[in-house]
Amino acid sequence: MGLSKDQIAQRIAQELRDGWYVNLGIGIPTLVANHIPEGINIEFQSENGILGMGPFPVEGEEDADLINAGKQTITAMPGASFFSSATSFAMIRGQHVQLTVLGAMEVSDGGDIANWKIPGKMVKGMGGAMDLVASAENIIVAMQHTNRRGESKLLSACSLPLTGVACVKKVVTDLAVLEIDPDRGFVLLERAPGVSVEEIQEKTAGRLVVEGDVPEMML
Amino acid sequence: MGLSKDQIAQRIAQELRDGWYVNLGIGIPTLVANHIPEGINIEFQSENGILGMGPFPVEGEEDADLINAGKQTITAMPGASFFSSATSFAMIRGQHVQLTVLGAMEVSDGGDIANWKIPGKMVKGMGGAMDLVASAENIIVAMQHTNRRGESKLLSACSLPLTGVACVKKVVTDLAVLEIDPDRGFVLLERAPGVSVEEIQEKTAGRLVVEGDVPEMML
Amino acid sequence: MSQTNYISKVVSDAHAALDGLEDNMTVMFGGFGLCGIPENSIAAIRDKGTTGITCISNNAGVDDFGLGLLLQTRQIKKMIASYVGENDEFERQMLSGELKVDLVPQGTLAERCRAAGAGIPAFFTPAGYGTEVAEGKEVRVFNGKPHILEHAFDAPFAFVKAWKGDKAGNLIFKGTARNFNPMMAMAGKITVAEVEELVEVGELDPNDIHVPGIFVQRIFQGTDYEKRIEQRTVRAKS
Amino acid sequence: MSQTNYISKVVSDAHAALDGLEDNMTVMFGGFGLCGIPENSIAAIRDKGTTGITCISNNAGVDDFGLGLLLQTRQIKKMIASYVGENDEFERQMLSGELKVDLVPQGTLAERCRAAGAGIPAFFTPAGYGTEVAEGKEVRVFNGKPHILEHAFDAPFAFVKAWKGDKAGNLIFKGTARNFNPMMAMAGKITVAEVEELVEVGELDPNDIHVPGIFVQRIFQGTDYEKRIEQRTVRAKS
Repeated sequence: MGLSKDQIAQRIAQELRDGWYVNLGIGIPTLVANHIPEGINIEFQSENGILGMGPFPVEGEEDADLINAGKQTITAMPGASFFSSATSFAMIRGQHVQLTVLGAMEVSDGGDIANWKIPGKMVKGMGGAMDLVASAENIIVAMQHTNRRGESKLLSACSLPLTGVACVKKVVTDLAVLEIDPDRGFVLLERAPGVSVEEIQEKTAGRLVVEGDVPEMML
Repeated sequence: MGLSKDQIAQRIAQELRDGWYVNLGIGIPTLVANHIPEGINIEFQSENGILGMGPFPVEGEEDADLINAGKQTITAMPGASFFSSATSFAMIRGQHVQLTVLGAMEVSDGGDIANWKIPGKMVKGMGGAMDLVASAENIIVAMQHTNRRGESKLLSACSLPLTGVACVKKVVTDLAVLEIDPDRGFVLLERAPGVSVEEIQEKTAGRLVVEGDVPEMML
Repeated sequence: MSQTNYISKVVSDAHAALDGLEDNMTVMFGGFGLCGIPENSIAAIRDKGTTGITCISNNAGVDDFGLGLLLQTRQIKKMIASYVGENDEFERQMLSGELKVDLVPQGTLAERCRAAGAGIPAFFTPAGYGTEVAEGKEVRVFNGKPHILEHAFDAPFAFVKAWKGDKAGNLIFKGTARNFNPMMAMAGKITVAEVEELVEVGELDPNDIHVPGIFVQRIFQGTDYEKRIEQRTVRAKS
Repeated sequence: MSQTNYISKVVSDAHAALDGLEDNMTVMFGGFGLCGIPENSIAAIRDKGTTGITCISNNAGVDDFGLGLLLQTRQIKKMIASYVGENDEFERQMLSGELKVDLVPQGTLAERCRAAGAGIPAFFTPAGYGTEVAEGKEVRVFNGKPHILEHAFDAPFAFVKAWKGDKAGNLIFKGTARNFNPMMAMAGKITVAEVEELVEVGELDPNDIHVPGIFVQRIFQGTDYEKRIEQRTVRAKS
C-alpha cells in the first residue's frame, strides 16, 4: 500500500543526527518536525529569517511578525535568533545548514530535481528552492513515487524545468528509500512495509539498482 | 608662514554640508571634527564600526570596547549605532558616506593619491584607505604643500605606490585650496592669508591653473 | 537648520515621503508575504497614482492587500520576485501580458539587494546553475563547483517597514518581519522607512540597531497597521 | 545526548576549544587593534605551541599583547592583514624574511570573510584598482568604473570574542568590539567563540543576536580579560 505522508516524514526523521540545523520545505517536509527521535537535538531554520523555529502557536498567540517560509504562524524556541534574508541565505549558501528536506515533482537518477515550474501552468516562482538545492550538502526529497496519473516521478532525466542539477542525495517516497549514486542511479535501500521490489521497479522510470535483499523500513 | 594644522582642518570644515556622513582619517583630518560650523549637523563614521562618533571621553570614562579607526578611545553620540566591519565598508563602498577627508604623501594633478607605502621603509598597511578612496564620491586631502625636504607633494604623477587613481576632488594644504580638474590639473581656488600665488606656483610641481584674482581664505 | 548633532530623517507622513517618486521608476519593497511590508507607503503610492512601477519584492501580496493593491490599480509594470503564488489578479495580468515578471531565486534576490547597498556590482553564486535562471549568464567554476555571475540591483527608491525607529533613521525589526527590509534599506538611493514606533534619538541602544540611519533617507510614524496574517496555523493547547 | 531542543556548543575552556587545531593551518582572529580580540584563545594557542599558522586578522597586535604573543614565539608563518603598524617584533620578522605578509584593503578583508561564510566564492570591488593590490587580478568595468575580482577566504578555524553568548552559540557584541568578529564567525569551518558572559539559552532576546549560533561551533566562558587600551585619549572635563 505504501506510506502515508506522515509516515514518509517519520522515515525521513530517522535520518536526523544530533546537532544538525535543518531546513524543511513546505508540505510533507514540514511534518518531519513532529517526529524528531529521542535524544536528538535539532534546530530548524526557516529561510525567511529564523533559527530555532518552534511549533505552531496555540490559538490566540499568533503573531503576524512571526511566520515561517510557508507564511504560517509559528513560535520561536528558547535559543532562537532572527535575522535578515541575506544572512539567512548566507547560512544556506555557506553550507551551515546540514540537511534540507523538500518536495519535488521529478527527480532524475543523476540527482537533478524539478519542483518549481510546469510549462503552460501558472508559475509561482522558485522561492528559496534554487538556493537551497544548489548549496545544501545533504538534500532529501520527500514525495510520492508516482504522480496523479500514475507516472513515475523518478526519471532518467527530468522533463520539467530544473530547480538544480546533481544535488539530491536521497529520496523517500511512499514506496521506498533510495540513495542517488550519480554513476549508477537510484540505489534501493528500503521498501515500504508490504511493498515489493517488483512494484518499485515498475514505478521507477530512471535507472534503479537493487542489490541483495532489500529490507523493509522500520517505522 | 601658511596655515597651522588646525587651520587646515578649520578650512576643510567649511566644506561640510548639513546632513552629511563624514569619515575622517588619522592626523589633520581628525581635527576637522573640532570646527563644525554652526547649524550644520554631521555624523562621523569610523570604519571600525561606529556611526555617530562623539568626542574623546573625559578621563575615567574610557571604554576599551569603544575606539575609533585610529585605536583612540572615543564616545558615542545619541543616535549612534555600532556594526560589523562588513557593514561599515558596505556604507563606504556603497557610497553612503558623503565625504572622506584623509592625509596623503603625494597627490597627482589627475587626482591619484599615494599615502600608504614608501619603498624601502617598513610598510604598515593600507588599512581602510584603499576602500575609502576607491569608493568615496567626495574626497578631500589634507596635507602640507611640501615634504620635509621642501619638495612639492602636488605632482604631475605620484612617485610612490598608489592608494587610488583619479579619486581626489580637492586638496587643502598649509598654502592653498585646490580643486582637481583631471583635464587641467590643480585649479587654485584660494590662498592662505599672506601667501602669494607665486609661492604656490613655485611649490606645486604638477600642473597648476591660476585664473583671475585668487582670493585669500576666510578663516 | 538647527543644531541636533544627528541627521534628522523625519518626514510628516507617507505622502511627504514619496517626494520625487515618479512614473516608471524601479522601487524596492521590504517584506516576506504580508509580514513586515510597508503598509502605509503602499497605500500612499496607490493614492498618488504613480504608474509604470518596476517592483523588486520577494512576493506580490494578495489580491486585496500588500502589493496586490498596486496590481489592482495597474500601477505595476514589472515584478521582480522569487514567489508570486497567492494572487489571482497577478496571474490574470501575467497571463494577459499586461505584467512582466522576472523570477529570481530568493537568496540571489536578497544578495543582489545587499550588493547594491554595499557597492558590490556583481558576485558569484551557485544558485540557479543548470536552470533557466542561468541562461545568458557567465558561469565559472570555483572549488570544482559551477557558479553564475549575478549583478547588483539598481533602486532609486526603497520602502521598508520596521518595528521601532529613531529620528536619525536607525531601525529595529521584530521577529521575522525583518526579512528583506535591511538589504533593501541599504540598496535604495532614497529609502523610506515607516515604523510602528518613532522614538527620540538616544532611546535605542546603539548595540541593538539592525539598520544604521545612514541607510535611511526618510522616516515616519506609520498608522493603522493591519498586519494581516496570511496562514493562521495553530496547535491544540496541550 | 540529552534533549535540550537546542544545539549546545559549550566547551569547558580555551584549551578544549582548540581540539583539531594543527600546525600550518589558516586561522582567523577577530578584533580591531586590541579591541574585541579573543584573548583567552590566543593565550591557549601560545601554550599549545601550534606553529606555521597563517593568520587572517585585521591587525597583528602589539609586541606583548594580542597576536604579538604568537609572533614572539614564532608560531605565525604568514600574516594576512590590512594594517600591522604597532609591532616591532613584527617588523623585525618581516624584514628578515621569517614572516610572510599579505596586505589586503580593510573593506576587502571584511568582505572576503563574509563571502567565505556566505558561500560567495568571489565578488567585484573597486578597492585597490590601479594599485599593486590589483596586480594579477581580473579587472572589469561596471557602470563605467573599474573593479577587481576578489576571492573568499578559506579558514578551517576562526577565533572570535563576544560580550555575551548563550549555550546555543548566539553572540552579542558591545560597542566597536564587534568589528571583524561576526564575519570571521561566519567564515570559520570551526568557529570558537569566547565570551565575557556565558548565559543560559532563552536569556538573550532573539531580536538582539548579532551572530546566530549556527555560525559558532564552540563557545566558552572567558576569564581574566585585560582588554588593553592601545591609544588612551581623553578630553578635559568641561
